[in-house]
Amino acid sequence: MKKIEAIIKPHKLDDVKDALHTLGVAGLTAYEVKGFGRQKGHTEIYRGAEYTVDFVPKVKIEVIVDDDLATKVEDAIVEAARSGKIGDGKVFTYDCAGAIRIRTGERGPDAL
Amino acid sequence: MKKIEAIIKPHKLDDVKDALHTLGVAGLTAYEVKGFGRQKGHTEIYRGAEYTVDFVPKVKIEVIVDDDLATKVEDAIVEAARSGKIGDGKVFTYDCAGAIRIRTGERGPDAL
Amino acid sequence: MKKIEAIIKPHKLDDVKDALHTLGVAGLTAYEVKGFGRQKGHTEIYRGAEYTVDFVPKVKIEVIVDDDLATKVEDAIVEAARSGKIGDGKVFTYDCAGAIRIRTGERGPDAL
Amino acid sequence: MAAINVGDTAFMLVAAALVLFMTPGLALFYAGMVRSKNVLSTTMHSFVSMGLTSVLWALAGYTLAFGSAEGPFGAIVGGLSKLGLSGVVSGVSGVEGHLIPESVFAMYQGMFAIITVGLITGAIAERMKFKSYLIFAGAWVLLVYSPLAHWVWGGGWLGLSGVGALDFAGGTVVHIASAAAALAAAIVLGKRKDYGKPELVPHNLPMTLLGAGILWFGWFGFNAGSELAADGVAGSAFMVTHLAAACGMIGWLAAEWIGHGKPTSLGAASGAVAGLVGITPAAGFVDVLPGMLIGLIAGVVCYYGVRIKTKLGFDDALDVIGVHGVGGTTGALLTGVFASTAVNAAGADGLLAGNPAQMLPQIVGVVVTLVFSFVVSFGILKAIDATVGLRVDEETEERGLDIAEHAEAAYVF
Amino acid sequence: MAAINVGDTAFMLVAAALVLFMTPGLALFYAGMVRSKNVLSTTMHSFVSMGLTSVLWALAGYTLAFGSAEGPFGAIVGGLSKLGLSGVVSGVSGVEGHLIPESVFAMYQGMFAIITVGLITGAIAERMKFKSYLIFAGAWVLLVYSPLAHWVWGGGWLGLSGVGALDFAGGTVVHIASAAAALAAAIVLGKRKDYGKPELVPHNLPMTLLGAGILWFGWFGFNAGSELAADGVAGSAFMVTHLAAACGMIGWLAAEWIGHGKPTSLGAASGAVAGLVGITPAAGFVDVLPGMLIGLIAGVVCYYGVRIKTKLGFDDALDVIGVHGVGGTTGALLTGVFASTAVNAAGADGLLAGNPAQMLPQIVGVVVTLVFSFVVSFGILKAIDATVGLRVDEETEERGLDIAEHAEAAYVF
Amino acid sequence: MAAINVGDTAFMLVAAALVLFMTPGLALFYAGMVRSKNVLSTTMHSFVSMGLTSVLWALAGYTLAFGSAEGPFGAIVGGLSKLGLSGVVSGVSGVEGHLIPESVFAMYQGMFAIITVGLITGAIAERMKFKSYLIFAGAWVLLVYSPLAHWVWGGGWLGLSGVGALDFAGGTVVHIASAAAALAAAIVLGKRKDYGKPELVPHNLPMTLLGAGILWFGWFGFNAGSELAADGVAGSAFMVTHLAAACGMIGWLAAEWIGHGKPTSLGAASGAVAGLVGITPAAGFVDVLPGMLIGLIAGVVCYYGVRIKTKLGFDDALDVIGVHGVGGTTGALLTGVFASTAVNAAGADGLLAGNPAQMLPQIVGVVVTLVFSFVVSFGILKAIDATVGLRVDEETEERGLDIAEHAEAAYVF
Ligand SMILES: Nc1ncnc2c1ncn2[C@@H]1O[C@H](COP(=O)(O)OP(=O)(O)O)[C@@H](O)[C@H]1O
Ligand SMILES: Nc1ncnc2c1ncn2[C@@H]1O[C@H](COP(=O)(O)OP(=O)(O)O)[C@@H](O)[C@H]1O
Ligand SMILES: Nc1ncnc2c1ncn2[C@@H]1O[C@H](COP(=O)(O)OP(=O)(O)O)[C@@H](O)[C@H]1O
Repeated sequence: MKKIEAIIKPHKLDDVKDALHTLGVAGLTAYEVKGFGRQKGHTEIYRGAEYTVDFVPKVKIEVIVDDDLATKVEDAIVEAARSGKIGDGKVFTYDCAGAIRIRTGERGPDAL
Repeated sequence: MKKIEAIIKPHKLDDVKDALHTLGVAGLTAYEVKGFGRQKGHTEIYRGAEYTVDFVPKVKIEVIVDDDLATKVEDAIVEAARSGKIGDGKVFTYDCAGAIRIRTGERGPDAL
Repeated sequence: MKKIEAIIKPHKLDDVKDALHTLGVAGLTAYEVKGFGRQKGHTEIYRGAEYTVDFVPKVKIEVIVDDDLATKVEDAIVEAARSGKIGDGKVFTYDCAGAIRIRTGERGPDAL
Repeated sequence: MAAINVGDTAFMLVAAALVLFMTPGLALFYAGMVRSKNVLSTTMHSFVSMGLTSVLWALAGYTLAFGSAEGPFGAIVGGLSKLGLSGVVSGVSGVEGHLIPESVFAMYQGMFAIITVGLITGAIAERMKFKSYLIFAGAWVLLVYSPLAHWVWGGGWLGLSGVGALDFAGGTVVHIASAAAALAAAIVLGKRKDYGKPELVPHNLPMTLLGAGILWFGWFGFNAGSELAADGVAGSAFMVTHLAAACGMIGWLAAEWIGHGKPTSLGAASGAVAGLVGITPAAGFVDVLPGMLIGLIAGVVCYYGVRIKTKLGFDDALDVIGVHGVGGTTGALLTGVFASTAVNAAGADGLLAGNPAQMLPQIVGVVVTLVFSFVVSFGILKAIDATVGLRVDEETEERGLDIAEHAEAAYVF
Repeated sequence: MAAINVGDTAFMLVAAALVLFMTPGLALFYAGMVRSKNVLSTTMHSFVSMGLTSVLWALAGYTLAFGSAEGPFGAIVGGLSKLGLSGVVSGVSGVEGHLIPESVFAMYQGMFAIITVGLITGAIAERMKFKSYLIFAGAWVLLVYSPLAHWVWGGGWLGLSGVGALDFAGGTVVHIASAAAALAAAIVLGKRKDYGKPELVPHNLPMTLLGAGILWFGWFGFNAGSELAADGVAGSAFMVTHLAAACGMIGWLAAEWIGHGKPTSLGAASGAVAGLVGITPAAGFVDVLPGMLIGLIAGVVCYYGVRIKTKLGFDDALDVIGVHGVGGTTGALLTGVFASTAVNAAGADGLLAGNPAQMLPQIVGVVVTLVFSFVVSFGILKAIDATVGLRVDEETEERGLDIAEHAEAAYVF
Repeated sequence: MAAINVGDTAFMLVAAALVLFMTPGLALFYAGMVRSKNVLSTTMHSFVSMGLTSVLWALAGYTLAFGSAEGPFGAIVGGLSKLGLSGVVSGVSGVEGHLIPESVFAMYQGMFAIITVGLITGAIAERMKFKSYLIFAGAWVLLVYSPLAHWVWGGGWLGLSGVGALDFAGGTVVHIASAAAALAAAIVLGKRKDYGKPELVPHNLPMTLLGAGILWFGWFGFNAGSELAADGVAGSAFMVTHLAAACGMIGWLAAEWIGHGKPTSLGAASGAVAGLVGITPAAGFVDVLPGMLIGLIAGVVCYYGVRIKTKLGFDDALDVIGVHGVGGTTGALLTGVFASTAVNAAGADGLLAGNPAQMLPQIVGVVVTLVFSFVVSFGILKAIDATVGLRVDEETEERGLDIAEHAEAAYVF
């Protein structure tokens, strides 16, 4: 199995979710993160003091899929999350050694 | 070493933590995530407009352990987190190539 | 490529980010987590009832880098995040099998 | 219309507005203490009382409470001539020289009914069906609150024109009555699934503290306004109200500091509310130092009072009984101890002013209110439980009532 | 200075403070409904009106609205003798026996201008440039609000001394005028980028509910205070205001429960506001049951009113038109139905009191206000759009206006 | 009891309630600006003053401030006949025709003491031991605030019956005194560990803005109420208070927009407060345009004032000195410039009304207050530091004072 992690712009989450759903991916997990990268942050002002905030809000999604689905998932994410502007984010892929569905105890790809 | 990630129902966190503690696991890390899967979300209504929210609040825990403890940890999580209902979540296992304790600089299993 | 995850004290985030930036790391992702470990939690009191809170607020950072940079990144994090007190946190390293930059579709180390 | 007193009217218009404002304050006070998945549900309990109770009060509650006390049932319930607030728009209330428009009086009293219902809801948090709550609240206003208000303030058998129980601003009618209903509700509803678990901590204490601040502010309308005139007694009621709140805070914090080693902000807020509850029946009847003492005692006693639930094993989620029941009872009894006609000629002397006999009506007031409210509330709740059902199902409780009952999420940060 | 009435002055000082307090309440009410990246921007819309509108009101607005109605243009706009509030510090206002310092009157009226501007901003949320908003707000106070206030309350052609439209506390001047401006703004600005997407849900409903509570509280100053005296009419305005809010809440919740199967907390708050809007023009003119009916109808009608935008396809982000336009119109017309000189001799009889002719001025009042405010607002907005530009760029809208326009983040938990 | 004026009493009862409400407002204002781990600690600083200061005020503060000014020490401190508010319940205050119950006067003044202590705490945020704060606050009320209030308002040597400094509502007694104490505290406590780091940004600006809204609302009670009657001067004080707040907001925003290119919501709130501070001493003495000018100047000057701390290198965490010190001083001096007996016959003429001599007592008032409060505060703080210790340990500061000092977490979302 493969674990695919994507860091995307927050408002792309729904599109990515829908794209993966169409692909037959049964589940995914998402959470809010702060990203630091090429996309510039911003300046904040509080009573005359200026602060530079380098981090930009992003959403990270994680989806574990069977090996043969991995490339399709990567491509689907890239397509759904792309706006063409700096800060669109990244997709990273890792090996996943095991999976269990807690409810049933099923293991491996069946657990997905 | 192995990294074990589990996505569980939020109110199971304390039970899982206790189960792992009993097993001799020295530490773990947890955070709130939003899950999309078989468990249905819900409908929200704001001034007559209905929105479907597919994501369900979950907690993700991560624990890095020595290889020989991995299966026990998996089993302990499954047992502590199971309610038998849809949405109980998953346990995923990955290889971990290195670990360092920041305070001391210890490396490998000693760092856990 | 390698993925390096570090769990650190929240107020060390800026120092770590700066250290990695100096090292030439182009991007990283951070989020807030709750840690359970050797560092003790605290007691809370609400209308006479005492609750023990075992979890301590931490920040987790993730950075994916080319293999040859990995050790330097580990060392830089350890150095920047260390205070010498319990709860300084851990650095974990994993293999990363693939990376894509969403904006351009670049793959592998070029995507970082 | 007979000549109204403009100054008194000005004061009572504002006092009525202040008492209304207490209910959103109470909503915050309570909602800050629940988990974030039940914030809106808890807020709605108080908010909807501003709608439902107000309507019922206008239709029937006011006349049941403040309609004529003449006639065969006059000691028990007000006459029905003011159904739908008939004639109120051009009536006047009060005593010669201090007349105010009856519209103002009727609304001022209606605000008391609203918040009294709101107070009960601390006991039902995080598990009661909204629909069942509405039925309960409506029935309670008409069957418990309105008669009680009539007994004590409407010329009925329990107040100054009857048994002689002193209750300046609602120690019995408001606080003890709501706490007795809360007790009934906690018993009939049963404990929350997660009762006793560490996750049951307040989700937003700044919200609770703001609520306490609003309550304190509004309580001036509640207590000083109960004089129905901007006179010296209103001034003295204002003074002891403020100082009792202050002393209640100090009392609770001191007890907590000694007992747990730390003074908490929830303790400060709870102590202030306890002091305010304690002084409510006494407000226009006692001098400064007795007023401060009442506040201090209420603060300390309620600090211990909130532990009763753990002892007795019922889940009074937000401590209605520990604060309003215990504090209200303490205040009602101490009113009998400290009341003085030197402060208010229209009141009575208490124990320390040489009139131990005043303790009797005070005790009667407490016991009657407790028993009456508890029994009727219990009956209403059991009837609802047997028909519509009182409690949400397990999955709703787990997921939170905001989404399940109201299809909303409180926060999306 | 002629002898002022101390009681009335006491009341009006407090009423003015209460109306001021409505604006922070409105800020919360609105800000809770936007996304967390636009909280401060939305709050600022209301807050800055407390600065900008107040200053313009003092400099020119007051005299345009309440300056002398004599002279050739007296029916259209007030004379300029009170520019800069000249002479107000020692003037008096009102009728013999109920005189109050003119300073109090001028400020009381100024608070209305502030919140009316604030109301409009529900339509511009999450996409308008701050600078352009300031220009619009300033122009609107002087070109729309001040003349309108003169027409209706300042002795101009539309009010009791002219056409005879009844508007006790601002159904036209405040609610319909702001809604018409909101409509113009929604049209000229266009929809938000994410209009229709699920992410557009309220970020903090407890904030909105607190805002609604403050609005309700302050509305007593708004409606009862509009009598400018602490008398029986003020009392009756207070009474129907409260009950209409209650009935509005019940009406909206009932419609929602039937329509969607769930009663929401946002529905409760919106319904209460709808009821308050509906009763505003009628407040001092109608008896209890008509007042309750107006509230109930407003609650139900506005529940359907907020859907207009989806039908017509403009993005009135926080439903100014659906609530204030629809509710204000409903109230203005129903005032013509239910008004009664038995309640207020200084008013007029309406349809049900045998005077169907009163419907005409009511309709004229609604239409004139709608058209005047819409047309002038549209013109101002188009002019700004053609010069400074109205709308933030796409990236700003995506990132949120708080950071881009104000260099601040609302929350750092 | 001599005949009280009902209208004035109505007004002052409400004014006292409004001033009390400012303290929860201040708590929000401050707490929104700290980090989320110190929210409750900061809130408690203000809240506990409602308990502690009130009790000390009742026991001794009131008599020290407003006890008899006769006798050998009468110019320095009030006589002790009113210890424990003895006799206040049946006393009256004020001038013939405008008498109010002394209970109302005593509480009204007590509310000033409460918030003055609260103001200081902006300087001690995020690092002072709670226990040490309590000792400091208690000592300060009795040793600094009460004598100062006596000097200026209690018939002592500094006010109208002495040197002749004009201070309508507390520019010196409240704002300069608290700022001087804040300066002492910032110096003695030292900087926060993380001073200067980017993480020191406000955690919840909507909370701060709500606090500012409540402060503005309550300030009407503070300034207009300082007339102690609902008359024309109260009206004019109300008017300039409101307009100065508005102008302060505009002033700060303009300065910020020019200086940083962006107008912030914290700037709007801070500017409004600066305007309110500036007008406080002048409120009942100046006409509209001077009042607006004072507000505008205060807004601009305080915008620069908050930078002093960076220059001088002390950590006045929430800018007590920059806003209340600078604003209060500006206001006190400008009162000497703009005061006019045409506005208030009981006041004095200032520079522009042809009485340059008035500048002297104004300067004396500022300097005396600054020096007196700073020196005594410094002494108290040093004494506490040497015994109990002032500052929490490093780990507590890192973890946050909420958990370490109060065993609570503000938020659990
Ligand atoms: N090497 C990296 N490791 C982990 N996260 C990264 C890395 N590089 C970028 N990111 C994440 O991806 C986001 C987008 O990257 P950025 O450099 O801003 O734009 P782009 O993806 O267009 O090159 C960052 O905000 C960060 O969260
Ligand atoms: N393939 C997956 N990849 C990542 N997370 C998943 C995946 N499938 C499920 N999850 C996570 O597990 C949670 C539970 O899954 P769900 O399908 O609802 O129930 P069950 O575990 O009973 O099959 C989801 O909410 C999601 O967070
Ligand atoms: N085995 C582990 N797996 C995952 N996270 C861990 C593990 N051990 C520790 N952590 C994380 O590291 C943090 C610091 O660990 P702790 O034991 O408190 O101190 P130290 O790092 O000094 O040994 C914990 O709060 C937890 O978040």
